[in-house]
Amino acid sequence: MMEKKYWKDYQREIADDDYFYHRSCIRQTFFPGSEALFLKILKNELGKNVTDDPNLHTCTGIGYHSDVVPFDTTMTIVARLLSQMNKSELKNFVPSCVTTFGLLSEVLDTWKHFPEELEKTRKFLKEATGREFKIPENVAHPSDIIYKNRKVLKGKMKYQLVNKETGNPLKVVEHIGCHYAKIFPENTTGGAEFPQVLAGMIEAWEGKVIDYPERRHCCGFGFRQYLIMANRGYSVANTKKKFESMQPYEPDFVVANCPGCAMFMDRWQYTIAEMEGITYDKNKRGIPVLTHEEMTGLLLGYNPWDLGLQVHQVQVEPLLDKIGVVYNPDDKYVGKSGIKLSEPQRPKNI
Amino acid sequence: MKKKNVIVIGGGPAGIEIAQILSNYSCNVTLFEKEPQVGGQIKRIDKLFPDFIVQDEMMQKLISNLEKTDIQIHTDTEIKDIEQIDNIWHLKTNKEEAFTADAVVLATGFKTFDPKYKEELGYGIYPGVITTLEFEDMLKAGKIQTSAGEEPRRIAFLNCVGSRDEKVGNHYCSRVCCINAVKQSIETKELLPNAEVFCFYMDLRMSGQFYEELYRKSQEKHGVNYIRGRISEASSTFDHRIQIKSEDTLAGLPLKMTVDLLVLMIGVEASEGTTNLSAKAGILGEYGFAKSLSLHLKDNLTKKEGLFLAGACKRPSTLREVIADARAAAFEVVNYLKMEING
Amino acid sequence: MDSWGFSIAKTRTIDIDSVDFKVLARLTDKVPSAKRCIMCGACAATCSAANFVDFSFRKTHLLFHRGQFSNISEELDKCMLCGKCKLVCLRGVNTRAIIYNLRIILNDMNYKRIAL
Amino acid sequence: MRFNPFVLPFLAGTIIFFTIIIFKFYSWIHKLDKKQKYFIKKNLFTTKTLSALSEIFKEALVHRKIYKKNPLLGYMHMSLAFGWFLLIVIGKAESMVYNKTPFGEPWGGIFFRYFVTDPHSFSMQATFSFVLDFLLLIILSGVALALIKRFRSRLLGIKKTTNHRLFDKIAIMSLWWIFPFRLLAESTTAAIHHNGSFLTNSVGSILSYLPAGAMELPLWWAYSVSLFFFFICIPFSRYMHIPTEVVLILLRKYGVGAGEEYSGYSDIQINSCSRCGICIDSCQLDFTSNFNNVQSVYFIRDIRYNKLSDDVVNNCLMCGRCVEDCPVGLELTLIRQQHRNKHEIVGKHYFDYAIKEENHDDVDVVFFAGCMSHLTPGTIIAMKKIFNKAGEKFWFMDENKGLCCGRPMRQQGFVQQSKDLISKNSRMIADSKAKLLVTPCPICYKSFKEEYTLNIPVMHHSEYIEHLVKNNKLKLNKTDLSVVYHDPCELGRGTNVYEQPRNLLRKVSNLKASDFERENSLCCGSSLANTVIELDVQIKIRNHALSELTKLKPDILATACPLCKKSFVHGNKAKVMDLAEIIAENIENDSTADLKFQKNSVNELVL
Repeated sequence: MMEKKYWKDYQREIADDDYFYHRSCIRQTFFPGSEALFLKILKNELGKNVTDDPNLHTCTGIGYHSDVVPFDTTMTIVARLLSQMNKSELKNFVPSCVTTFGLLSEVLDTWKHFPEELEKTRKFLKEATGREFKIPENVAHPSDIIYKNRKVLKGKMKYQLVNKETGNPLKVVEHIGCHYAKIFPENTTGGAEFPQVLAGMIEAWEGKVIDYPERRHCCGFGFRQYLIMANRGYSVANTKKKFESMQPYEPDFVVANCPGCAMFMDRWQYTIAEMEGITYDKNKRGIPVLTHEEMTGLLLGYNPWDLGLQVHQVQVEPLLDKIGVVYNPDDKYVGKSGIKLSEPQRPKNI
Repeated sequence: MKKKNVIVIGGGPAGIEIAQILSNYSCNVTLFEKEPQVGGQIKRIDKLFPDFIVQDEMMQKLISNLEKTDIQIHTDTEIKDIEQIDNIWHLKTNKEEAFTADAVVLATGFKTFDPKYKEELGYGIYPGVITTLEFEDMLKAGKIQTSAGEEPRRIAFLNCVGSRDEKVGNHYCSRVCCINAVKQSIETKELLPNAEVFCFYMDLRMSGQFYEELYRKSQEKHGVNYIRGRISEASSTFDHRIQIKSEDTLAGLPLKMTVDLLVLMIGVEASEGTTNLSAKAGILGEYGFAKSLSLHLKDNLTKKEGLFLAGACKRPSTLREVIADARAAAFEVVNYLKMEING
Repeated sequence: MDSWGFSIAKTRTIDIDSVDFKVLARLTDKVPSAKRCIMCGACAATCSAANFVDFSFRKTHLLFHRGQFSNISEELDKCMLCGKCKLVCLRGVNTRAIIYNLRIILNDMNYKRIAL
Repeated sequence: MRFNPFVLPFLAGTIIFFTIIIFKFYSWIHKLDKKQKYFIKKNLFTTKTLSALSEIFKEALVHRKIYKKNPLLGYMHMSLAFGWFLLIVIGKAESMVYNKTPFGEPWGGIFFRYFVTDPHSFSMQATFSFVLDFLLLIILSGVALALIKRFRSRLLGIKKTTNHRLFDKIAIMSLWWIFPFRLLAESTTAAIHHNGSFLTNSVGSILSYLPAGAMELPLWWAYSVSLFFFFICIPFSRYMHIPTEVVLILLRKYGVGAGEEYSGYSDIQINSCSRCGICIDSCQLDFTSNFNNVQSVYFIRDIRYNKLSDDVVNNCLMCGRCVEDCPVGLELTLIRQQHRNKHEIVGKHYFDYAIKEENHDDVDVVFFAGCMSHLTPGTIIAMKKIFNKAGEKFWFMDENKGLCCGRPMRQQGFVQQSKDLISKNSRMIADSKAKLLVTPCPICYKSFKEEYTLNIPVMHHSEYIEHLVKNNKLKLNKTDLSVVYHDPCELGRGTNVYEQPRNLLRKVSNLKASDFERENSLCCGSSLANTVIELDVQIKIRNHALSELTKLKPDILATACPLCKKSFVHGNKAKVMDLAEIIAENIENDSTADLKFQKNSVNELVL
């Protein structure tokens, strides 16, 4: 019987333009190029109006999910972010990080169902900062926006997710951040089971999405797990389980739309290789992990080293060769100023 | 004395039985069935629990009794509207025909739960995930096989799909799936002796006569494995089998395995006809079932005079109960219309 | 870097795919009634040893059927073989024979007795 | 030296036979442990040897025990064994008288008739040949019975006979031919020389129509060859029992006992088994659920030809019925226990959990209910009442579930772990400084009596209650209810407590006797010793026993073991009560009797 597309029942409204960008607190450290790249794509490729306000701050996501920050504080800080957005008369809030997106959905939903919480937050914000704030019209995640403009971007792309020699589509494992899809499934494209945000991009750009058993399993980030060393073993175990499950499919690379997922699936491959000598790629190396912006940027033909791919734990060169991206291997560790930086101590097998 | 008119809505076992009984009394009986032929949902079952009687032979007995009577049977006609005007019942069909009757019997039965609401079980997405009725089709064909046409090495049955489930709004137990799972597991082992069969249950409700013995026989003679745990997720593996994840709650450990077939024991819900007509007639009960006047003494009567209920339109029931209930309802109709038995 | 301060957590999941059903059959061939067990726990309730030490025959028996052989012989050493469980079992399972045969089967497979 | 080649097979046979059995006996005796050897050295040259010889005469030759159980079978064995023995002895005597020296040819006695053909060669020859012919006739009657037994065993009152191994078959075939050939051989010689007596001469006259001269030598050859085959088969067949039982009786007289470990003595016992098959008939596993390869005869045969399987060793109720019936008196259950101990798996020791030591020196009795009694609380309540009524201060040692006595563990062969339980319980009993240990469970009782080394006396609750009644600390009143008493295996055969329960029951009711009293009491089927049979077989055994015990429709079926009680109660064919419960209901002027002990109301019981 024909495979039913239930995900079509889950559609959401994504703002078209006038974005107020809120940078993530940790993505810049994990994937330095991603956020700048996203803004570059919005402005240069899509000609969108996006504001990158320097006066923004944390959304308290990690603190809240690690039971360090009480919910009232979180609501008030989110309210302050919104008030900062109102200053630039923009109504579409674009949080760079998926945890912020999940938090915003949670806060907005709380305010919708419990108006007294909304009044309380207004009072707190007034007392603390003397500021007012309005509910944003739309909250869209960068991956939503790229997903929405995937066809437009395809037109501008130099490369596609196709293996240059064999011509077959690249086998791509997409991993959606749980805080994006699972907390409010009806508030996402494709719902919790089969989120379409990344899959849509991959399929649009000639790639092939892999549906492996542990597709929906946690990437291994888990705030409380990795924060405390005693729990860190659980965090790695989850990532290991995921890679064991995807190994038979021999994926070419993994793409994720959340700071934690991309970071940990990338870094933990190194840890697993060091600890247990296991790697998950055919020829005993690692599986490269990209953020969705990096993937888009690569296909648009940007210089990989400008995107910060050299900071990845799993070396990306094999993937670049597959796609056929033109790059200069020697520039890998050349700094902005043109001086060659010292090479990091690279793991021998990843 | 003018002959009374009785309309029976629904040509399942209940409808057939009550129509056939009423035809012996001084009344014209009209039977409406929205499907092309009578028989109802039970037609898809291969053998009946707990004694493995062949369903077709059994139903053929009921249907042949019906054919012996002079009842007008309207198949392919669905009753769209029902209304009582000073104790005459006016019904409209989907073919815009109108009918009147002194008494109406609602025997509109049940429908099975559509597992697409349990998307995490992958019904309709992974070919290895099928419903208990689809499995009965295979049993009828005498060949259990995967979508790729091979003999399955390992089969898992999952009970309570769409029953006792807050997420889909059915809090009740559908009564018939546990024993059906045990029956199907035995039939599987008889067709495929060296297949491994696993039944995942929350509680095994073996309440009927001979149910417990059947359960015990499935364990002892056929070696069916029972795992107390709820499969919460199914996904396809590299070799197109199904990986299921559960917890063995008695061992207190998570459990996973790959199976060739995952059979969902889908629960029972009120059929559309039951819900619509009950609503229109103002006798809508919980979960869309029809509400009888009182559970113990007036279970075939309703708030509305002249409107009777028979069979599974009230609640999930086994075939045995449905037939008994139809006979009880017939008695109530005869009583109400004070009819004599034909000479 | 060799010491990480943590190690990758072992999975607790029972993976039925990796269970060797031939070993399970060795028990049910010797004690066919073992298949009738419905895990009601009457045996564990009446167990004399369970008054003194953390031992549940029901759970150990179940873990065997799920292929988790690692410390079963450890657990079964706690049993005094007094036979009360066999007397109260409402499914007529020959529990005492299960314990006896499991100790032999697992001893053949030399599952080393891990200190608890 | 009279000689003819036909004596050679006989000679070869005897030489081979003697060398093998001497070698075997030497190796077994050598394998005895020091204690057993000491016993032999101590008692060899004492009156014990004489009493052993008398027992050898009574058992090995006359087979008194078989005679008592089954006269026809007894006669058959006696005629063959004793008859042949006399034949050899008198034959030897005849040849000695004839040669006037004891050192004639070894085969002289056996083939005398062939060599001494003149009927008047010495004075008492006629009487000798008469006696020899008479003995030959007796033996031939034995052989005839043996033939009937082999093919129509029911006629001899035995339901089943053992199926034979190859060597058994050769041996028995040759045994059957020896004496007919002797008859024919002696008769043909008598036909020629008339040196026979009433039997051989008359047969000889019949044979004289045939060419006796030509047949004479071949018949003597046949006689000698059949002797040869029989002798060489003995060490490898069931007939090894003939020489070995003699040694067994000697050793037993010297007090050599079988311990828990397998020793040379066990080998001797095993080889003394004649595989007569009497133990098959007494085994309930056989006649209720036709398990017919686990009985002691097959168990011992499997050991001897080392093809013993676990299923045989473990498939035995160890009820001791076959030990009672075994004519050779082998310690069958003990040998089975030795084999179970062989593949012991020494697990980790877990029974060292701390149990608080209590001092009860103010107490007369330690009451140890045992695991099973906790599942028959009626017995415990009755015992408490009896203690109070008798004014005995007691400490209920395992009130909140104590340790097991260790016997079920031991029966499965886990000796080490059972010793842990034993030492733990012993220490608690010793610490309590109590003066007497009472237990209602025969299994615990046998364990305390035989496996524990307690410094205080141990009593089963039947003994203890009788003791109370004797010292009239407890007065009982009689009712007219009919009671049948079932002897629990471990109480009756296990520790031979037969009379105490009966004395008590006669004081409170009229005790009727079932067909299976005392030693041949039936097992209730729930024995812990059998880990092979499942519930369905146990039920068959129980139902058979129950139908036997309730033949007389007693009002109450009494027993003195919690396991037996539970088993019989589930059979719901009779009202089953433990001895203690019955006694507790019949204490004089006791207002609290709740009349459990009364005719069973009709609906309560499905008869």
